[in-house]
Amino acid sequence: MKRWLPSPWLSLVLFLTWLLLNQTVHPAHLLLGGLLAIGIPVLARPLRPLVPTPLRNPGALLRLAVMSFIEIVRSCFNVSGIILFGGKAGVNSQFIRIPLDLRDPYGLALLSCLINSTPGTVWVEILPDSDELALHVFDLHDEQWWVDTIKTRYEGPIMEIFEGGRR
Amino acid sequence: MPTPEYLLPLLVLLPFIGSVIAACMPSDARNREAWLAGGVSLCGLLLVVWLYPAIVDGGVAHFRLEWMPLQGVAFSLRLDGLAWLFSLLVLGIGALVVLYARYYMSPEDPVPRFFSFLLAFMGSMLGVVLSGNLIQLVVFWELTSITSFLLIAYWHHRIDARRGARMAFTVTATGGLCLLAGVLIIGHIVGSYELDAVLAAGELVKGHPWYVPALVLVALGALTKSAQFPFHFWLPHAMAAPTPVSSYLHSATMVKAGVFLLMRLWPTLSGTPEWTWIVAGAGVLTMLIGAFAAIFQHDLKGLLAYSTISHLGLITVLLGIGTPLAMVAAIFHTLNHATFKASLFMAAGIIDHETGTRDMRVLRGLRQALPITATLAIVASGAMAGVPLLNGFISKEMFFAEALLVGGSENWWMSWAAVAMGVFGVAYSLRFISVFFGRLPVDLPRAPHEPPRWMRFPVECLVLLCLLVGVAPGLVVGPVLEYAVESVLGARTPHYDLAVWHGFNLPLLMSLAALVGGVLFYTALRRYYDLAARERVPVLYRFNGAQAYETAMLRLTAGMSWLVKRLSTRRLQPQLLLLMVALVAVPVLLARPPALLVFDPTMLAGADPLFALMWVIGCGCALAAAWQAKYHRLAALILVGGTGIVTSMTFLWLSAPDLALTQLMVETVTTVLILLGLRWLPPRIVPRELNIKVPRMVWLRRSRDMAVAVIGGLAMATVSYVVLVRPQPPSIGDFFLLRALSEGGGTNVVNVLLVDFRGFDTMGEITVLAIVALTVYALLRRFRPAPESVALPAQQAGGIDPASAQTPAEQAERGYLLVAGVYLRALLPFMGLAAVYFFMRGHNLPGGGFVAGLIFSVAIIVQYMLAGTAWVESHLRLQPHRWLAWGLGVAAMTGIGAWLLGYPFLTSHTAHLHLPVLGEVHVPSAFMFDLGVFMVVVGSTMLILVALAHQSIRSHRVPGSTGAPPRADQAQEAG
Amino acid sequence: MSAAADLPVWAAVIVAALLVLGGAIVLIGALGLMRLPNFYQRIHGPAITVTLGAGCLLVASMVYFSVLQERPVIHELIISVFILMTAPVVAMLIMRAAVYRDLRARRHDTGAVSGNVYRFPDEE
Amino acid sequence: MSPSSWLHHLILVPVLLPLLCGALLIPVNETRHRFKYAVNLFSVLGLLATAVALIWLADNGAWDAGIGVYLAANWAAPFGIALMVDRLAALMLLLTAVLAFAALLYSTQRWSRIGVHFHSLFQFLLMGINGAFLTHDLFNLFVFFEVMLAASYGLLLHGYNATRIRAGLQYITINLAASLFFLIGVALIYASAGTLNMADLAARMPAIAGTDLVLLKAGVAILALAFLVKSAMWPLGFWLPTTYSAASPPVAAMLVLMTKVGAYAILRLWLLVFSDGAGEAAGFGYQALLWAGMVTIVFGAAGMMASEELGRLAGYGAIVSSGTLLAVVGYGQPSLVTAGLYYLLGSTMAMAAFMLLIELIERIRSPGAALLALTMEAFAIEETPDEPVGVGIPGALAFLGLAFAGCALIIAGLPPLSGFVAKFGLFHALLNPLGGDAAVHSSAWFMMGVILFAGFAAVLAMMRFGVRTFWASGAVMPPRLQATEVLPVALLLVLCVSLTVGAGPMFGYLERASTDLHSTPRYVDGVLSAPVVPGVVGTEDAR
Amino acid sequence: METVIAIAIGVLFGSGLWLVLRPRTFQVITGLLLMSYAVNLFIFIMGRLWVNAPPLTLGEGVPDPNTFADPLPQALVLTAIVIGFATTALFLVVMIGARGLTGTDHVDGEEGDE
Amino acid sequence: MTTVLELAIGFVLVCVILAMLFCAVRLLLGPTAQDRVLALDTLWMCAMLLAVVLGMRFGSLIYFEAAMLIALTGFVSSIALAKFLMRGEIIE
Repeated sequence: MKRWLPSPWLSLVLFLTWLLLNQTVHPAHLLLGGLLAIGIPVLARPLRPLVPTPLRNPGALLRLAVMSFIEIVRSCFNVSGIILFGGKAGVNSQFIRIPLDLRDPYGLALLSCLINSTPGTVWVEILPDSDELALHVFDLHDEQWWVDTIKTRYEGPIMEIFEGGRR
Repeated sequence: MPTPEYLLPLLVLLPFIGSVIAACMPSDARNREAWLAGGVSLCGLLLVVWLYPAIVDGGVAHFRLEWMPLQGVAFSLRLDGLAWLFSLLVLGIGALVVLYARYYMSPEDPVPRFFSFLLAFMGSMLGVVLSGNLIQLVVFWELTSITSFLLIAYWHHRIDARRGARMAFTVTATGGLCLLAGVLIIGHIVGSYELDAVLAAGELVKGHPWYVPALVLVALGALTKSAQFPFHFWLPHAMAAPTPVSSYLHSATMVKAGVFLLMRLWPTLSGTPEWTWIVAGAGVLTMLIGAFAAIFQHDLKGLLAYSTISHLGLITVLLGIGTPLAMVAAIFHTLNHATFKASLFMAAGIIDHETGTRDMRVLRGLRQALPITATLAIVASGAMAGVPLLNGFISKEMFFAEALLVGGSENWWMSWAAVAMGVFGVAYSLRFISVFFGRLPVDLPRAPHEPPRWMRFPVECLVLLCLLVGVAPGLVVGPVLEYAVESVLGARTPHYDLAVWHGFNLPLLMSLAALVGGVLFYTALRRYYDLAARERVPVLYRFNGAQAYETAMLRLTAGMSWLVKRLSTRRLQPQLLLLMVALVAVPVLLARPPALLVFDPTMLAGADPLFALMWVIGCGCALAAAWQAKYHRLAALILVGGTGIVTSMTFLWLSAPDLALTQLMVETVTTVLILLGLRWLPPRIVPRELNIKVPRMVWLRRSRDMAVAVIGGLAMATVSYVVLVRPQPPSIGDFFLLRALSEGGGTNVVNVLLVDFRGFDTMGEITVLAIVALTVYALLRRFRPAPESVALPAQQAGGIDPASAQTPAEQAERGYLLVAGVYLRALLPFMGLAAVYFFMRGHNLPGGGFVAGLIFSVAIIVQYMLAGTAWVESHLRLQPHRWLAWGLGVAAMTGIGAWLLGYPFLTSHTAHLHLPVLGEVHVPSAFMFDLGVFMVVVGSTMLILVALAHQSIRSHRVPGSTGAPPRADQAQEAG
Repeated sequence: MSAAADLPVWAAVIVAALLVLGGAIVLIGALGLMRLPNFYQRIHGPAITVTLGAGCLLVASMVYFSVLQERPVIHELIISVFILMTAPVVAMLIMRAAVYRDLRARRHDTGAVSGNVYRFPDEE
Repeated sequence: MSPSSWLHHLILVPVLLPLLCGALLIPVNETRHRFKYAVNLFSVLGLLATAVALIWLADNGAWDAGIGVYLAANWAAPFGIALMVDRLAALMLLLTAVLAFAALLYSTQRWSRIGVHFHSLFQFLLMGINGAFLTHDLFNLFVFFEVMLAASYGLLLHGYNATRIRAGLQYITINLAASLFFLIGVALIYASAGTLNMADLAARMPAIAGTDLVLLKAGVAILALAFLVKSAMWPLGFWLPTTYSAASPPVAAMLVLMTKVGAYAILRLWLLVFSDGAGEAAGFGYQALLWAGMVTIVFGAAGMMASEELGRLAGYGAIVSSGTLLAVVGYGQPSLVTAGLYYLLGSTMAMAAFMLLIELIERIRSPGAALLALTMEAFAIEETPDEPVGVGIPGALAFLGLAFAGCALIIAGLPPLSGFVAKFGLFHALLNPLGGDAAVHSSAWFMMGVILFAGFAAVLAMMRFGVRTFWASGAVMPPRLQATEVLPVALLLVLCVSLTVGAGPMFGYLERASTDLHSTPRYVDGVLSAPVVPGVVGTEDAR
Repeated sequence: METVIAIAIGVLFGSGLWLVLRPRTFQVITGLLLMSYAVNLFIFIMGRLWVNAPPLTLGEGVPDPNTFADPLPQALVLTAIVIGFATTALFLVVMIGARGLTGTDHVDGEEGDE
Repeated sequence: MTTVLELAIGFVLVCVILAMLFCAVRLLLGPTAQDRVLALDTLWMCAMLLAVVLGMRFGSLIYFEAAMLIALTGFVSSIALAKFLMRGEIIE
């Protein structure tokens, strides 16, 4: 099982993607998609050393998605506003550090996706010595607010999803 | 008696065969070589004698072998009286020279080369005299030049030999080229190159408007070969050859080829004022100059050389005079001159051989040391001077008679010239024999003795002949001469009397005058002019042909160098400039376009302003790239990328989705590729001074290039516009649209074109990819980076970036690439899926093997970028070489598979399968072909990129390369 | 453009609204890229293009084609997925590259050291 | 012959065999050199046999009108890609195979081992050259040119050093630019005529007029520029001497052939497209070609005299020979083309032999000695004549001398070898147009003069080098030669000799080839009416 | 449209041409890239301009050639793109090889008089 | 009502192309390399959106593939450039 289906979720996604690409549910494509969904992960396995952590709490994922969608839309308009109407001096762009407890690479990846997708924040790197996240904020008013927001709104749910709420 | 015709080719071939055998013998085989060469000559002589009946009474023997029937040139041999006489001369003297050379050549000399060349020369000379075809005659003519060149430079370690050989060859071979041209003109006039036809067409030739050019060209050939003024200068320099060569080639045979040619073509070309002026004019000058210069030589062979020039001039004059009797005299004198001059050369060689010097200022009294040789030489000199009862006398007297005849009442100068020549001739003969008189000096390089018996034998033979002919000419050479003359003159053969005594007449008086005058002149020179102390020839030294030749050659070479320097360049930029100028100029000049540009405002109105706006971006990027490429490479690369995006979008907009996809992928891969390369291209730092001022020349050059660029761009724009506003001609494109689905089995016509209609193109195209990949790989195996880029890039060297301390794999596992790595590794299967998707749908919708291959390669390359070469290759063994080989093999085999079904290469077939659940499945063979394309694309892209990527690992391992401290100021891209 | 005529009104309105919104956001994002004064601010401009702008347009496209072809045409989802997977990577790599380049080149006017997260090497 | 017959596939073998052999060799490790070499040799011998067979087929009426047409992918001519073999193409294939054999033999010991993938690249080069000779489609010609050029880039840079890479950079850049020209030209032709097949183009010519004709002419002119760059016409061929002198000998020998491919393409295209039946455009560009060719000859001759090193001399020699060919094409007379083809054969083989020889000769010329000889001659320093005793020449030197002399004679066009026969043939054709009755054009005199001058220059230049090398070098060390290095040179020269001896039959064959070339309608009919194999999905009208 | 694309080709070709005439290898490779864009577009437009008429004969029945773009120039451009890509790669490697061996990025392998 | 849609599509096209123009301006002006890389990446994104919008304008699905391809691989050149800026070489 492990040998022929190293990552079932990936296979499923690939299968769906194939059907979506071809926009069909013709038996031939089902068969072909199935073969590809099995074959490609097997072939790609040597280059994918990290076995993804199984999702512990899919419900939290959904909640996170909805919440961050709202956040994205909100900050999108914020940023647009600044671009259109903000004066040059009015923007306080800064780097900030955010201490992180999250260690799971997939969790970090998800976090980075959320942060980078949210206009106004860009993930720079995890500082090597301190396990702190270096973040660039477009318009910084309150550094602590950002730290708290990230820790609670994003990191918490993500740790719930990937690490079963081990906080 | 066998048919004599078959003996003719044997006669010519024999020496050549002998030559090859001689060349193969060991270098010390002097005797064997001599036996061989002598045997060949004697056999030839025997053949010639055997062939005598064929020429009796004007008979002609022919041999013909087809060679180039298209041009009417055959290998044709023709033996008549003249040819017979000359063959006899060539072989007879050849045999004697061989014998002589056996003793003359020193044991250390590599004789095989000598005898081989000598025999080859003999064959060529026979070829000249026996040719029955003018073209063939030219062939052998040039062969004699070549063999003569080789023989003169036999002692090639001597600079005089080399120079003499080059000079002789240049002059005679150039003459040969002229002769070729002349002969071609004659052939054009006559309509045949066969000698028989040419000889019969004398009137036709002389009446043709091209007669004069033909005559001049042929005369140039003959005059250069026979060392006639103004080309005579090569002959004295050719005396650097070993003496047997001098006596054979430069007195008896080769130099006679010129006069032979004039005799041969006499019926065709002679008898016009032009002929007389050119031939006789050159002859008279040569005769006088040669004779005069001979007196003042100090080298024995030099004297003989100039005397040869003079005698050849004499013969030329006789030919130029053009009367039948003059022809008789010419042929007769040719024969006589050959006998006495060859013997004199041999005698000179003996003296040289025995005393170690040829300087007449040193040599005296040799009569005491070499009594027999001295006697022989004196007799031969007598013949040269025209002393009665020797052969020279008779022919010279005939010459005087002819000179008188022509000179007659008005052209007295001719007679005077003849007498003057006689006087000089006697004088230099005296000078020559003076070496035998007086007291033997003691300080000679060697103590002279009589030469070996057989070394003297040839001289004896020749001198005996001189005597015999001189005493009883009619008896000895009468018939032979008769037939020779007859073969030239035919019906016009005059009656003549070969006798020693014609009674007291004017010619005899002239002979006597010449003898007496010569003696007086010589005595006067000795007594009042101090001949021995003179370094150069009075008056004539100003006309130094050899000097002129050297100067001309130097000037020519220098001039050509100058010309080439002016007319060409080794630099790339001017060449590209020329190319680009030609691109615009040539079509304009050749096609002569009328005012093509009819601007149609409706076209502008039809333009989509958005499309225009997009191209504002594209053009802006292109122009900016052009502006930035010198110092800001990365910026230029990014800007080119911008243009590329716009181009792809244009393809998409204008109904070419396949192109858009391909262009997008190529864009990506090219960027990665160039970035990989940029690593090895050290940065260009903007020099300060360049910002201050640009030199005027540079500014001019840039303006010129700018002008060319603007014109080129305008031209392309114009042509594009002109094409676009014209309706499309009936093109073959429609066919593909109609047939793609019904017969090609695919709805994406472009793809069907690529894999079916024009699959052969694709075959070549993937081969190009494979070749380039292999080339790149091979190049990079030997790659040596620029010293500045050997060290680690500045970004990785300093301690600023914490990632510097990590290996690439660590960066991807724990470092800054951790998060990126999750995504990039997750993307890998999707890219693979996309590759399959584009591949599968290619035949019916945009996509195909090429795009799929690029997507796949990009997927792998991303992994390389993420984790580094070492990590990827330890986890994945992708063997691009195999991909390449398999890809090409699959594509080609798919094509060949059609053969099995009886169809041409690449004919596509579609298998229609009915499978249970899946329904109908079409598997076209084009699919396999596309698979081959896919594999080649993957293989070559990977090979190129990976080979480039490997350089980074490799160079750090080079011992000593890390010695240089990494440079911190390596700002690759100035902002 | 004849295709657009086949669309029912309600769909046309939705699609048009989404399009206008998306288009405006795309434009604003690019405007930000052009107008903002330094790199660290400019990088925030395209982020809205990538997320909301692209999102709106893709949804519009999905609705448009689904209605037009009377079947669910949702393969634009794949594009969104790919964007979500690639955009963060690009942003963080460019950002990090910029930070360390500025640190190395000691460029003071770019804001590379704002907020005391990064320091110029010799000022530590 | 039926297009489905197995013998018919022989037309494709010159392309496919090297392709497959080249592909087979790609993954083979370099340590298995012997195997690689064997495969390469097998392929070359196969090509040799194929070429002989094709000549036999073409000359013995296996096909109608001596034109064998192969419709790749079984599509009728203007639509699919047609390959075509006639007498000339078959002969060129043979020439390629012979040169390849010689070059390959030569590279046995050393040159094939100094870098990787020599054998694959060599095979691909052959594929490109053969394809360029065979194809009858303009864009396919471009593809094969690219195959050929790409392989030649690789081979030129094979085992590279600073000189070679400098030359390579120049060569590659210029040829890349020329390839762009090729594309522009093809595009314009397609835009104005709507076809890419040469025969179809010829058939459409009479109907093209007006602006389309101007565009077509411009397209062909640009296309010709691309060919002329490859055949090194002045002033587009300055890359050639540099490249030739930098390339390794076997590669240089193959490069000699590549300049001829350009001339071949021009010959083919011009005779087909601008023949007498081409309507308004008949005779387009002939004059320009003629004069450009003559200027090229003069330039090459001057270059030969000005050259100070053997490699460049040879390069200029190649320029002379392609100039001659261009002038011959431009003169526009069938009998001259016959002679020109004969000239092409002889000069190519001799030049290739010379390229191979140069490196062997360089071995005896220690640079110091050569320099000394140079200065001595320049300042006419008299040596004291030594004892009249020669120095023994070992066999190797004798061979080199003989081979050098042979090459020199052919290149200079002196008797008795094929160079002279070719020169004579050219002159004869110039002086006897149309069987000798018509008037001789004044440009014929120019051309004769120019060719004679080039011969003269070649004589002087070659003699200078020969004398300096073989005679003037002080201490001549007999070089060490391998049999595999001697044989190819000898082979090529022996072929030249047999070309001389067999001039009659050779001219006969070339006469037939040239007559073929000049009968455009036969090509048009032959190619356009070539039948396809009735197919499984085939319909009658186009398939 | 015609005017726009004609001008675009002219500009691309002109700037490529300017770069090709420059003395630095990188300029030349950039120039060749730009010129090959121009030439590809040039070949492409030989089939004239067609908006929204890609040569995909998806419909039923016999397709009407007048409603599709000419596929042949597209196929030619595709081949040209591929070959252009290959030669770019080659030129690049030769370029860096020359830089390493000759010590200069001048196209002649030695500094000129500029 | 359909004209509204057409107008909207036209408007988006204008927006997207103007956005591309802005990117191009940043591309030309720089001033730093990272600015250019960012601009190029945004240009890719705009090109992808352009493909989507063109697809809507012409009512055809074949433009989708181009968009998907850009979404999938357009980032590669951006990260290659970024890595080049950061590390001096893109494959270590």
